[in-house]
Amino acid sequence: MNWPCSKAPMRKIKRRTDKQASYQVKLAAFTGPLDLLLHLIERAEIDIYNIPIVEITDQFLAYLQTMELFDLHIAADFLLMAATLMQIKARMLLPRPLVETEEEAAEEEDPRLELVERLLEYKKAKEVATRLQEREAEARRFFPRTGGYFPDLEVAATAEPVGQVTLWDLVQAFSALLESLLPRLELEGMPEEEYSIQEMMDQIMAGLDRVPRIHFSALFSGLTSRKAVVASFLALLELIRMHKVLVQQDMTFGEIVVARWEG
Amino acid sequence: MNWTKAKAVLEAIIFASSEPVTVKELSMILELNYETVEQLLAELNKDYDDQQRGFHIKEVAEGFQFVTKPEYADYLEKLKKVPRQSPLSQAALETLAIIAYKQPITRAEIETIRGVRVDSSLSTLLERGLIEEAGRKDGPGRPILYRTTKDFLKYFGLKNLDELPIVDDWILNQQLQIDLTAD
Amino acid sequence: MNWTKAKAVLEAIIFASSEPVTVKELSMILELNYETVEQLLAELNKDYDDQQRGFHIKEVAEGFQFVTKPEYADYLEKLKKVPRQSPLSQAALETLAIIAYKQPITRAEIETIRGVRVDSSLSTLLERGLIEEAGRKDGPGRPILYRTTKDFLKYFGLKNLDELPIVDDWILNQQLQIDLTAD
Repeated sequence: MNWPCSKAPMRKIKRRTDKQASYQVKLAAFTGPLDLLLHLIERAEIDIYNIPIVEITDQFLAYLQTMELFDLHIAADFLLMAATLMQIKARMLLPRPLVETEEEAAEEEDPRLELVERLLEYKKAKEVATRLQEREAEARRFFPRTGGYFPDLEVAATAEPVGQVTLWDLVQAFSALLESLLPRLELEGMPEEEYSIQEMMDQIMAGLDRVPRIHFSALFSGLTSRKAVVASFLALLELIRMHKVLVQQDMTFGEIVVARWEG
Repeated sequence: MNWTKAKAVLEAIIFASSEPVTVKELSMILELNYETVEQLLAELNKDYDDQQRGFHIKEVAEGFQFVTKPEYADYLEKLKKVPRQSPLSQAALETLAIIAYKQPITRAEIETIRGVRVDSSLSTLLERGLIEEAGRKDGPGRPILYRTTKDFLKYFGLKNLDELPIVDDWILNQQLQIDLTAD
Repeated sequence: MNWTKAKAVLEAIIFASSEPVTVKELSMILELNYETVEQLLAELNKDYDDQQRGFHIKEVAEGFQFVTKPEYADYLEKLKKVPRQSPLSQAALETLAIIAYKQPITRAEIETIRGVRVDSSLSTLLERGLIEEAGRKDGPGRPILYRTTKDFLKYFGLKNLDELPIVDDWILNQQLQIDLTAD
């Protein structure tokens, strides 16, 4: 069993969501991870500036597990957010160094801050989208003329069809296109790094052969690309699902750890 | 539905339709018989005349449609001469450039080069008479080929296509060919 | 030209044009000043209301256009000959909202705000002519910039970008307004 990253999540998750159809209807309505997160926050009626990260992360992961991820791009975006949430959670649970003064306390940045800022910005976009949707519905009740015989229809062939555009603009447009094409071709020419989920799963299990517990953050350290993070995270979810590993929070150390399932 | 409202609806339907509307269609939407529909249409046209409107409803082979009255043709001529078209968008310009240099070319080939759908720029260019269809390409689906028109040469002040400035021909042939065949 | 004839000509011009006609264009064709044109337009719309016509003149995208009155929409929806696009998806609306307020903006910038890839909503919006490319941003990779089009205003029935709803500190940047008036 060796899935390339691009196929695994879709097939796998699709198969086991039959009995959870009721969730999928709701989930289909989310346009992205921020949308889902905002929904969870609003539903819980909590202060956006003081998100109970542990609770929200758990809920986010629960949703993710029931999600039918048709589109790999979108799936990756949700998984990336899940990884971000778990990292924030890990940082929040770390024992804080004792601070001497109030200034020091103030300087210490809340790990949630960046996420809150993103959520607030996204919330505005969503608000505008809603307002646009209202205008759209209103505008759709006005029908313009689309047919009939009118001399205007012949305007195209007689008036200036190109406006102020000159031959030079045309040549420039083409040169610019070629220029933009070159880097794209180079990029496409490079072999894409493949991250197989099975490989990532094997890696985690091999790691657990050497040590009984692996810190969550260690799973992702050293992974530089977005694809690698996503594949690694998918591997972890898969292992949890297969009851091969267990994710726990060890209060003594405060970090999330991954351990073998002792079943 | 009262008489006045029925007239307004009738008028709105004929106005918004992209093609002439038949009495049958009007009758179905309004839930009125053919005779009543025809009576309403006649009354509408009488209103337009009485009120000296600039348009009226005309029956053509396929049904009813609005036309402007001939007495205003001179003003409508003026409308043609007012340079009211917006300049070509960057997207349309890029599409035109590709067609000019790679003609005849299919839509799919243009899309491969531009990396986006080009439906809307193609229809703008067709509408403005800058490009035209040039038969179909052999092969699956027999897609339509496009080429530039005589008007294209005229607007850009070219005698013929050979007068198009040479754009780094090597890059053109090497890179674009690769890109197109890769599709 | 007397008042009644001026009204009829005005009506015929706007009626015949498939694109909104600006006061400036109307003023040029009729050889009347802006004020008079606006007065005639107001009178025409009053006539349409008094006479319970099915359509009236609406100001949209910096111009004037005939549209059916909204109260007849239900009947028009029954007619198959009325071309209708499906409403935009929630995802496309979010992308469009961001472009409208932050234009010109790159794809990566939109993706940062939305937290998802926007390839597919961008190509939908480009294809429907609601956005267009607006050159390239300086900096690494020289990414393509996007902005809204005139059709965007038409689609949402907006007179101009100032009519966009105000949301907190999301305000149109000045650059953009200069950009559009220069068009």
